[in-house]
Amino acid sequence: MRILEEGKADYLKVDPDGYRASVRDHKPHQMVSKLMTHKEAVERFVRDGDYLAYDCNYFQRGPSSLIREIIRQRKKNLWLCGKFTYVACALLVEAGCADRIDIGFIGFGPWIARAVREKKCTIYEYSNAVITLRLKAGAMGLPFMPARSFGGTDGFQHSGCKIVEDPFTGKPVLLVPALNPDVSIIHVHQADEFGNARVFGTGIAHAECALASKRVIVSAEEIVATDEFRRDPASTSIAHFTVDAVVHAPFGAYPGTVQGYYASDPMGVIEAMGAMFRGDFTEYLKKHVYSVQSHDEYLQKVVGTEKLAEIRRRETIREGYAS
Amino acid sequence: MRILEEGKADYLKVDPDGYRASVRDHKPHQMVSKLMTHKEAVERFVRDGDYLAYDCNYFQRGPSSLIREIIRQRKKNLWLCGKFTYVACALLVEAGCADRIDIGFIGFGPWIARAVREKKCTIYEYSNAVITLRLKAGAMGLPFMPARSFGGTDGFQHSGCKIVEDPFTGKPVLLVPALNPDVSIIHVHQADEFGNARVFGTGIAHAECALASKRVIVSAEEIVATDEFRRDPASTSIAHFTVDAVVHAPFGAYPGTVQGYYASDPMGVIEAMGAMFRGDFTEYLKKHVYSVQSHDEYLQKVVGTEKLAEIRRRETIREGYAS
Amino acid sequence: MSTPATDFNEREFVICQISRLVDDKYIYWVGGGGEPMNSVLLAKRMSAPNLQYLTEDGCVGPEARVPFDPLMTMIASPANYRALQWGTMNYAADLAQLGYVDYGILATLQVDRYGNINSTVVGKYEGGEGRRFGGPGGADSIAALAWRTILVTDQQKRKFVERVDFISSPGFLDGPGARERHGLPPGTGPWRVYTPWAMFGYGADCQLMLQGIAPFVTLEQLLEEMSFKPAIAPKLEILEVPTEEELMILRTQIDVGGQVTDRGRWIELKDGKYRFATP
Amino acid sequence: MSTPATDFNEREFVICQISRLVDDKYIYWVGGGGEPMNSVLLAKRMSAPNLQYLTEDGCVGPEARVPFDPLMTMIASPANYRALQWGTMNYAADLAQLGYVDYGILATLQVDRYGNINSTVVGKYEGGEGRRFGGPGGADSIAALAWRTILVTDQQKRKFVERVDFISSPGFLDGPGARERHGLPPGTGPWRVYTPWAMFGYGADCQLMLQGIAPFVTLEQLLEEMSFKPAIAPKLEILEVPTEEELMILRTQIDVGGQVTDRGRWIELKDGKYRFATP
Repeated sequence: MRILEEGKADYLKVDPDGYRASVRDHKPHQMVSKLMTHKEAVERFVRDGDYLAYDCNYFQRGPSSLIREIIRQRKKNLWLCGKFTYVACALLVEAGCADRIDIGFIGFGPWIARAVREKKCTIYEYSNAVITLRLKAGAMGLPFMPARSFGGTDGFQHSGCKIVEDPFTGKPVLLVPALNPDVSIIHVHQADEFGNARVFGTGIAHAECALASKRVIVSAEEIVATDEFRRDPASTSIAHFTVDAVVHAPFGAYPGTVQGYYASDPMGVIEAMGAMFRGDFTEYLKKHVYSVQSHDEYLQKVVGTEKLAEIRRRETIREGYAS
Repeated sequence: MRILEEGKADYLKVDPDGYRASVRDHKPHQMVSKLMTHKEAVERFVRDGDYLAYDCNYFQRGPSSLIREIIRQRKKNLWLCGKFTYVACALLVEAGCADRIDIGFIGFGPWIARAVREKKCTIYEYSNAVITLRLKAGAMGLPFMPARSFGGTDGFQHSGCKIVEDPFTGKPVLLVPALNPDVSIIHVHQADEFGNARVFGTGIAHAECALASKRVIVSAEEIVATDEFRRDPASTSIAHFTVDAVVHAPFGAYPGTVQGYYASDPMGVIEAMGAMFRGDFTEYLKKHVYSVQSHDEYLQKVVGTEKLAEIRRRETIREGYAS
Repeated sequence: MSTPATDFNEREFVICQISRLVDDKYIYWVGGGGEPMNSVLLAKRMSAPNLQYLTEDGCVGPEARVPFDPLMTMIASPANYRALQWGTMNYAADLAQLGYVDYGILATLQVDRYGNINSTVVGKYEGGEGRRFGGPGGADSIAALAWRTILVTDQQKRKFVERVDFISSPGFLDGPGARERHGLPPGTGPWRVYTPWAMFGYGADCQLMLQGIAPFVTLEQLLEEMSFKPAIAPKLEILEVPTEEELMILRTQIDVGGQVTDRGRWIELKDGKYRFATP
Repeated sequence: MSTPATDFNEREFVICQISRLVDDKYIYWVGGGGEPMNSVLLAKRMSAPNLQYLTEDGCVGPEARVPFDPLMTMIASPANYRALQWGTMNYAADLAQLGYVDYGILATLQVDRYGNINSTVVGKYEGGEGRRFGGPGGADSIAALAWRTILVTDQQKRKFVERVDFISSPGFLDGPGARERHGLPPGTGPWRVYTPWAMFGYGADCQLMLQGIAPFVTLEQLLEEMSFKPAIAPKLEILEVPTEEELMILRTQIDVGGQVTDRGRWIELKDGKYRFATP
């Protein structure tokens, strides 16, 4: 099984044995309540220098309120998992929180471009599917996973992937290194106090993020009783023992949508995209992050109850988004 | 990435490119009706010499009526995927249908033992999880998948697995060869005429079997409208394009249970287990297979409406088994 | 109903071209938004009511409720409405890896002679000096795994180049056999490239071949907007303009806010000929 | 409530031993049926009401409705009742591979000095000459991946051997470091072996060490039912007999039909001593 070709970039160290030990020693195997505020969850479980994965993005059932809290707490030197995302990476880089990004797809904008030129930010290249496959390998406790894509691209050269001779077919096959983030933040429809959680509708890699990450913060639109999970166990997307913190975050994905619960706020989306394209989030951060102390205060003072009522009203499709 | 150790047994050839071509050329990508009888489905899609996977088993939401039909049609030289199963392999070997078995767990009994001694049946060794992981690799279009189990066992020596030096960590890691069965038979709670299908409750590898197999027969307790799937797309376990035939098979898992629909028939279970332990299915086959022409006739003449009503009545738990 | 339109713009033109290829016998993986998504949404309302398409969030065969809010082409209830199955990203990639995706439809920034796709950087990659874009996203998987890839891009010299500055998603790389040497499945690759002015296929040498041209441009105009001269099919097809019905559906149901189509130049029928409208 | 019982059988004895180890702080993966399943079902009703166990069909934390119909320990509604999550077999294996399974509980046919497990063949493998059994099933994954494995087997010479005829599921293989050399995760392996007569642990040499003995057998009797002489702990523990409450729950709620416990010899308290009942 010869190695035929290797990407030349750094990647988060592959260490399934270390990850296992961390699961044994640090994950809350017992059912204990993990309800806490945004502030406490981010203080306790997001650390400077962490590899951070957020599932979905700032506009589509993403943990937007947790992203704002991370910025508010001025976390530093994060390494971001930039899959399927528009503005969140740019926000975190511009706010001084992140300096490395694994890229599947992100909204780049002039600010990150400048940070890269000034060597304040390093980029590693993947695709959305290669990154989620890396998370899948991490979520299965494996060191790597084969894939039939990504070979032959220039991105490959700037990645941690390898092409080897498949010992079963003799043909070249690509291997992606497993990814076990230090911390994942995931926004869900419902959770109980222990961290059992439900996502309704399509998604990116919420289950993989929860299983693959050393620490997991779940923010939830609704906190429900554990009995709700027990009466429909097939709908449990994330099991409690993978989760470290549960944050009640109604409208946590704002300005984005949570399918079946509320629509996106198109003006809020355009405001954020516009700031990214201009390469200047100064005003945006001031208004949407620094002007308030908490997500609750943000909803009250910045977004306003009228807007919240409006986006809830605009979401008219309910089918499929309940248990 | 050196190969450190290799199992010495035959295994179904690993050929992801060939499988892709078969998906392109033979799978019904279009939505077309596939409703047919047990007889037609088995005639058209189970062929002598096939590698056959059945999901679950004769007692637990398994395709028992399809297994009986395969025996009735006296298929030959099947290679069985013997994971998580009690009597089905023994039935198929004793009926003269199968001569090779990949073993995770099967009810062995004296008959298979004799067939092995007489070289009429060849056994290859795996574990339940290794076989379902092989199916998972097959269901992802990959040639292999790493695993952290099975190394160091004597089974490994009689398998198609390999241990290689992991190119990411330098440590030994096991690789399982992907499994793409020629045909899978899967029993589900609900299907539409196109093959979209739902399994409620826990399972073994129904989704993997459907995705990994060249031909797929789904038998379903209920045939429902496609609109049922469209109003709750999260509950779709199997997508139509993976499926070749849909067979309406109420009580298709008898004498086994279908969770939420009917309980097992303990006397039917014990009758089959007893025959297996004795190593003589002659009477069993005569009564339960050869005495009738079809599953409908079997339910009417052999099982009887009273028994069917009884096992339905005995299944008192409904929670979680509906969409 | 199928009256040729007399006024339309470039983007509407290309969306209608692609839309007409779409057939409900096949399974499509459609890139995020823009022309690819609009093409299939239009096809579903025109010729392919049972259309089965897949998006990156693992949504199989939705009956999307249009129009969409900005960017809400995935993980949003109108885009995912009445699907046959809801999955996640790894599921979409698995289906493509298994060979279930007959056609992939993608928009791109820059394409080259071999159909290689650049959505990463225009200019130099090293040091961040070039103009940087968002990366391959889902396009790499589509381009690697769909049996046939349909690309849509602009007809501009800097977007149609001899060699892309960065291969984000694979075309034929550097020619026959190259995809397989890098582990990609055989039998896959670029199939068509559409621009608002033209349609290209590929020769046996894996290089772009001009096969069709819009009635409102000349071959000379077209070649001026390419950095290299492609092979030209012996019989060059004149592409048919949108019909009134296509445009009505596109404008009133799908791209109502003009999010996708507002950027193109306008074409009009004047004196029996299609030409760019004078502003 | 915790009155020591005066009449019980060997299997009830061993089920109660294992049951008392179970703690709802940890996650367990429980083998198919028999003693392992009965142990956790009993524990959930005695000391560990929030017990979280996992079965091979991906069932997480059920509140099983007992008693079960024959063989219906998985993929059956009473066994899967009110679980926290329903998955499938690969999900169960993933959780174990990730290190979530603190303890695995398994029954086996034959075990050796290093805790290796045989559920494949007694006698010669080649040519099918030995007596053949069903294979490892889920036990291989549990034995390979759980941090600590608790085994239960019979106390019989042919089941307790120097070297198993076939390693179906790994113990310590041939000693320290062997598991890791074959790709198994470090820090895992056999932890306890229970029989109806005794409890064994492991020394630093990865070999079985007798740690506890039932009050109704002597050390001599015990060693006669082993093919090799194990190390013996300096202080040999006398295992406590079942309590009346444990037996009542086991007999009236869990193993009502005696499916699991009907095979053992009976023990009675006579003249202040526990001994095998004379039939």
